[in-house]
Amino acid sequence: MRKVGVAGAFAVGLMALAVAGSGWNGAQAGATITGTIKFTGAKPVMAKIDMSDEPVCKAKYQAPPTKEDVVVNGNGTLANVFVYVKAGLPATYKAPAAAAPVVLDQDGCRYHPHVFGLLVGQTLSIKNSDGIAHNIKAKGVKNRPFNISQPNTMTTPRTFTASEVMVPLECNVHGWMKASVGVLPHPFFAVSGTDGSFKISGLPPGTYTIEAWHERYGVQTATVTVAGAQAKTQDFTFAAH
Amino acid sequence: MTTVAATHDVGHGEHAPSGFWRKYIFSTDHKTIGIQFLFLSLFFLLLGGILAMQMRWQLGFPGKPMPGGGILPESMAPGGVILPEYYIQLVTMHGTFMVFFAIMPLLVGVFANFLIPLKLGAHDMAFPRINMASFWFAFAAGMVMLASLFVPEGAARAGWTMYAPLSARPDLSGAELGQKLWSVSIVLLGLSSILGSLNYITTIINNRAPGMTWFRMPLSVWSLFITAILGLLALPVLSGAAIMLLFDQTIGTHFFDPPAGGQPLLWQHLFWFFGHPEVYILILPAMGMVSDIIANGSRKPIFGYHSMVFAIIAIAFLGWIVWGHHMFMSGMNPTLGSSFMISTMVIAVPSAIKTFNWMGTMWRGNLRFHVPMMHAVAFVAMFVIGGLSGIFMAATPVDMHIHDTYFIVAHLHYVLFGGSLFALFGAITYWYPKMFGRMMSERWGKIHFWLTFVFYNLVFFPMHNLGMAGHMRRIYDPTQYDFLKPLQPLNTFISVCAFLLFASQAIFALNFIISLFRGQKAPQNPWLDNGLEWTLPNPAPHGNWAQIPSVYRGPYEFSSPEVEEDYLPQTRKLPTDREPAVLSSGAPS
Amino acid sequence: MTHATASLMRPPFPAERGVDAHNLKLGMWVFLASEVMFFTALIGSYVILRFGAPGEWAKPGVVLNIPVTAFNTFLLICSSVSMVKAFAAISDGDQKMLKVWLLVTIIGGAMFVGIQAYEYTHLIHRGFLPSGVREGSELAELVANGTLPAATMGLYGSTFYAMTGFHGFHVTCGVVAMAYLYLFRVRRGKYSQQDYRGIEAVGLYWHFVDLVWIILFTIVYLI
Amino acid sequence: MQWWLPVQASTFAPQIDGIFTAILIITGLAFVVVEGGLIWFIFKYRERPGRKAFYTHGNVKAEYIWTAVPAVVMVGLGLTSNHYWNEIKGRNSVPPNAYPIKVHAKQFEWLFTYPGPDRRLGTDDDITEVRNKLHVPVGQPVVLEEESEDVIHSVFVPAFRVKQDAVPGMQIRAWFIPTLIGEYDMGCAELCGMGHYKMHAKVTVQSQADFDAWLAKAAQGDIE
Repeated sequence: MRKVGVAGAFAVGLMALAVAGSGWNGAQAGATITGTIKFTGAKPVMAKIDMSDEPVCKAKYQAPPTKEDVVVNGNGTLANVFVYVKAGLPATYKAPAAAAPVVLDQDGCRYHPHVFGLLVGQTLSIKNSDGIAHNIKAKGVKNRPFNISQPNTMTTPRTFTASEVMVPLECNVHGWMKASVGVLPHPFFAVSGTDGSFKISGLPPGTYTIEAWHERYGVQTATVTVAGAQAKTQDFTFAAH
Repeated sequence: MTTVAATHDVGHGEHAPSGFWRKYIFSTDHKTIGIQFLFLSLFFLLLGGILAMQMRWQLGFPGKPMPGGGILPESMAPGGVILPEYYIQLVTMHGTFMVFFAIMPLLVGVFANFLIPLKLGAHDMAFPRINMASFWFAFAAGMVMLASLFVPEGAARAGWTMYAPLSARPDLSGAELGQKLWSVSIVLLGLSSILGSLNYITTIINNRAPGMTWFRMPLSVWSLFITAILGLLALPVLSGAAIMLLFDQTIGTHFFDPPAGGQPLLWQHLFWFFGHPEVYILILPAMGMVSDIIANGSRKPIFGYHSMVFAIIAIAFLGWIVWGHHMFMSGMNPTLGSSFMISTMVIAVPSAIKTFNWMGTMWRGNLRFHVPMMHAVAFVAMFVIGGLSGIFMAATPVDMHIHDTYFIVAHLHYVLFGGSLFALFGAITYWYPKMFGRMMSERWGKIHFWLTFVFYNLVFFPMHNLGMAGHMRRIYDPTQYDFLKPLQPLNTFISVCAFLLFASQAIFALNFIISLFRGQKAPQNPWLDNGLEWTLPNPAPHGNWAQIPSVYRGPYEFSSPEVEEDYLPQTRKLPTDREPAVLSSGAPS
Repeated sequence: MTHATASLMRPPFPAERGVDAHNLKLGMWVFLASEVMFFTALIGSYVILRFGAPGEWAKPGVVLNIPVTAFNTFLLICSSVSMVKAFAAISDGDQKMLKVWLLVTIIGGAMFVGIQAYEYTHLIHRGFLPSGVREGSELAELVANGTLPAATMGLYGSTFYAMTGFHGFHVTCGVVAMAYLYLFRVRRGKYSQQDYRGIEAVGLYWHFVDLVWIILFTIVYLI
Repeated sequence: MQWWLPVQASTFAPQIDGIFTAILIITGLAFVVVEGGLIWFIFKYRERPGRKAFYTHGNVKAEYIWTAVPAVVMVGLGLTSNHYWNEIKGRNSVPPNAYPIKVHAKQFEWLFTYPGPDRRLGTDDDITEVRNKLHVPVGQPVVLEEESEDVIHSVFVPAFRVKQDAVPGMQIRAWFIPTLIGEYDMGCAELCGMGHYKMHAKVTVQSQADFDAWLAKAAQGDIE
C-alpha cells in the first residue's frame, strides 16, 4: 500500500510540473510579438448606413454612421486586422481554461467589437443593448451554424466547439451589421486597434507562423522565431485594391 | 357475452382476444382501434390547444412574460418572454398537430374505424391486421412529431404548409433536426392514412350486410367512403412531396433549391394538390355525421338523401381541381388563377345544397335537443359562416387583399373549429354509449356547449375584421406596424376570450373522463335511432354480430306512417318487407 | 359452423353485392391506386423540373448506362411473365408448377434489384450523386468540357435517384413479399385451386411495379 | 378601433372594396336567411308531446332552386372577379409607361432600387439598395420588379390592396397607381423565418416634385 502512495505522490508532482511548464501562463513570462499594420494606397470611401428606419439606433450617432468593412486610422494604419499564431506551438501545449466570457455588444445597430477572437469553449455573451429586434446568425463551417433572435434587451450565451478562423456573424434584420470571430485553441491572438498596432505575448520559445487576416484584403503570413522573454517586431502591409 | 361469429369470412372465426395486450394494445378489433385513435387524437387536440394559448398570449400581450412560461427553455422563452423563433414554431406545430394529429384522426381514424363495420353490418374491417398497422403508424408519426418539439434547436417552423425553401434549408430557418422530423412524421402519417383508407373502401364496397344497398347506407358512411377515396389519392402525393423535402434536407438534392434549378412553387403545387382534398377530408365526415344526428334529432327523414349523396361526390370531385386558389398570389400564372377561381366558385354550390338540405330536415320536424343535436345545429350555423367567408377569397381581386391575413385564419377556424370540432363534440357524445356503455352527462354537456359556442364566436369572428384591416398571418409582434397599433385592443380581447374558451374545454374533458366510470348506464338504443349499431349491446362485443343481420330499409325512416313509434330501425322486418336477395355462392348462410 | 368448402375466390358472404372480387384483390387494386398517385407525384415533379430547368437537360446515355438497364428492363418483364405462369399454374391447381414459376419470378426480381444496386454503386463511383456531380470525379470533367450541362446536373441527380430509388424500394418489397409467400404459404401447400388469393394479389402488385418501371425507363433513360 | 377596410390609396382599392362589399351583401343575405331560418325552425318545430314530424324525403323542386340560385350567383361573381383580375394581374396588365422599381426581398428587410433620371433599371444611374423605404409618385403607374434572395417573401401594402409573393429564382411584377399622398405601411405577408414580423417598410406617396427632390437627395446617398 505504501509503495503505491509514494508512486502516487511522485506522479502528481510530475504532472504539476508539466502543467506549470507547458501552461506558460502569465503575460510576463515568455516572448512577445508586436507590430503595426501599415496601409498603402487610396483610402476607400465607406458608404453611409441609413438607420432612419430604427430611430433608437440613429439617435446614438451625431455624424451618419458608415460601414466598417475597411477602417483606416489617422496614422495610415489599418484597424480590425486579426493577427494570430497559425502554427508553431509545441504539440504538448495545453491552453489555460478560458476565464471571463467575451462580450459582443449590439449597440447603435452595430457590433462592438467588429473583429475579435476567443478560445474554443469560451463563452461568448451576445448582448443586445439596443432593445430593438436583432438576430444573430453565425455561419460557421467547422462550428455548427446557429441563428438566434433577440427581440429586446437581453443577453444570450453561446460557445464555439471547434477552432475556426473566422466565423462570420451577421444580423439579417439590419443587413449592414457584420462581425467576424476567430475561434482558436490558444490565447495567442490580437486585433489591430485605432493605432494599427497589435501585441501577442506569453509565447513559449519556438518558431511561429503568424497570420494577419483582414475582412476585405485577405491574409498575409510571416514566420517569427522567439526565445525566452524576447520581444520581436513583425509588421504587415496591406495595399488598397 | 362474446359470441363466435360464424361465417366463412377471412379471420372472423377466431375467439375474442382475451389477454390484456391482444385485447387493448395490439387489438385488431375495429372498435378498439377506433378508441385507441380517440385517446391519441384527444391528447394531440389538447397539445394543439396549449400551443394555441401560448400564441394567443404573445399576440394579446406582446413581449410580456407568459405566466407559467418559466418552464420553457431559455433558448425558446428566456424569462417566460416568447422569442420570435419559438413563436413561429408555435404557429407551425399548432397547425400541424391540429390538422394532421387531432382533427383528421378524430374524424377518419376514430369514426371511420368505429362506425363503418357497425353501420354496415360487418363483423370487422376487411383487413383487421392492416387496420391495426394503420393505428401504430399513426402512433409512431405522432411520437416523432411530439419528439420534434424537444430536440435541441426546436421544432419545424415554416408554417403547417412548410413552404420551401424556408423548410428545406436549415441555415435560413434556424432548425435542422426539427424540420427533418416533421418530414419523417408526415411520411409515416401518409402511410398510416393510406392503409386506413384502403381498409375503409374495401369494407364499404364488399362487406355490407344483405339489403344494405348503396342508397340505404347512412350519410355518415357515404361521407366516410368518399373521404377514404380522397385520403387514398391525396396522401401519397403529400408523402411523395415530404420525401422530396426530406431528401432536400438530408442528402442535398435540389427539388426546391432555386440556385440549382429547383422550384419553390413545385412544393406549393404538390402540397395544395394534397391540401385541398385534405380540407375536404377534414369536413366531409363531419357533414355525414351531422346529417345522421340532425335526422335523429328532428325525428324526420333527411331532406333530399340522393342530392346529399351527389353533393358529397361533387365536393369530392371538384376538390381535386381547385387547389390553385391557395396560390393566387404565389407567382403562379394569372390565367391559371382565373380557372381555379371558376372551379372554386362552383364548389360553393354543393355546400349550399347540403346546408339547405339540413335546414329542410329540420323544417316541420319534431326537434329533440339532446347535446349531439345542439352541436349539430351549431355546426350548420357555424359552417355557413365559414362557407360564406370562403367566397370572399374565391374572388381573386379580393383575395389579393385578404390572402395570408387573419381573414383566412377566421375562415379556416370557422370551418375547422366551428365545423369539424363542433360536429366531433356531438359525435363523441352521440356514440359514447356505444363505445363505453355509459352516457355522458346531459347537463354538463349543455354547459360545455353554450360556453364553447359563445367564446368560440367571440374569439374567431373579430378575426374577420383583423383580416380586413390587413393584419398579416404569423406576425410575432403586431405593434411593430403603425396600421396595426389601433387593432391591438382587438387582439388582446381575442386572446382573453381564447383563454376562456380553452378553460371551458375542461368541462368536456372532465365529462368525458368521469362518465367513463360514473356515467349513467346506457340503454340499448339511447337516442332511439334506426342504425344497425343500436341493435348491438353497449359496448358492442368482438365480431359484432353472431349472424350478419339483414337490412330492409334506409337509415332515416323517422316518423314513418307504417309504425306508431317515431323511429323504424333498418333491421326491423315488417310484414310487408321482402328478404334481401343474397349472393348465392353455394355456401350455407 | 365449419368452414364452407365453396371457393374463397368469391367476395365475402353473406353480403350485399359489391365488386365481384374477393377482399384481397379489391384491397390490392385500391392500394395500387394510391401507389399510382405516389409515382404521379414523383414523375410529375420530374416533368415540371425538367421543363422548367434553367439549362438544357443531360443527353441520354452520357451518364446512365442504357444497355445494362435495357437488359434489366427485359429481365423485369420476364419476371412479370413468369408471375403470370405461376398464377395460371395455381388456377389449374398445379402446386408444383406454382412453386417453380414463383421461384423464377423471385429470382428475376432479385436480379433486377441486384443490377440496379450495381448500377448505383457504379454511378456513385463515377461521381453521380443525388446532389449532382462530385468534384474531381470522372463526370466532373465531362461537366467541365461541356458534354454535361452544369446548370441542371443537380436536378438530374435528384430526380434520377428519387424515382429509380423508390421504384427499387418497391421492387424489393415485392421480392420480400413473394419470398415470404413462397416460404410460409406455397411450400406448405396453403394455396389450392379453391384459394389462391395471395398469389393473385402479389401478381397484381408485381405487374404494377413492372409497368411503373417501363414508364420510368422510358422517361429517365431514353429521352 | 378599425372595423372596416383600410384607407383607399390606390386605383385598385375602390374596385376591390366594391367587390368586397358586393360579396358582403350577397353573403349577408344568405347569412340572414340561413341563420334566421335555423333559429325560427328551432323554436317553431321544437318537440311537443304527441306530435309527429312531417314524413317527407325531400322536394326535388326545392333542390333545383337552391342549386340554381347559388350557381348563378357564383358564376356571376366569378365573371366580375375575373374581369378585375385580368385588369390587375393579367399577363399584359402592366401599363407600358409604368415607373419600374426593383424590390429585392431578403431575410428580414426590403432593398429598393430606383431607376434614376433615365427611368430605366439596370443602368448605372440607378439608386440602389435603399432599405425599407418605398417612395412613389402620386397618380402614375408604378411596377415593382420583385425578386427574392433566400426564401419566399410577399410584398403587401394594405392601403394599396396590393399583394405579390417574391419567389427566389423568379422575376415577378406587381403594379399599382397610388392616388392618395401620405405615408403607409408595407409588410411581408408570407412566413419567411424568425424576423418575418420585422420586415416593415415605409411607403411614401409624394407629388412628382417632392418625389424628384427626394430621389436627387437619395442619389447623393443621404437618405432621410
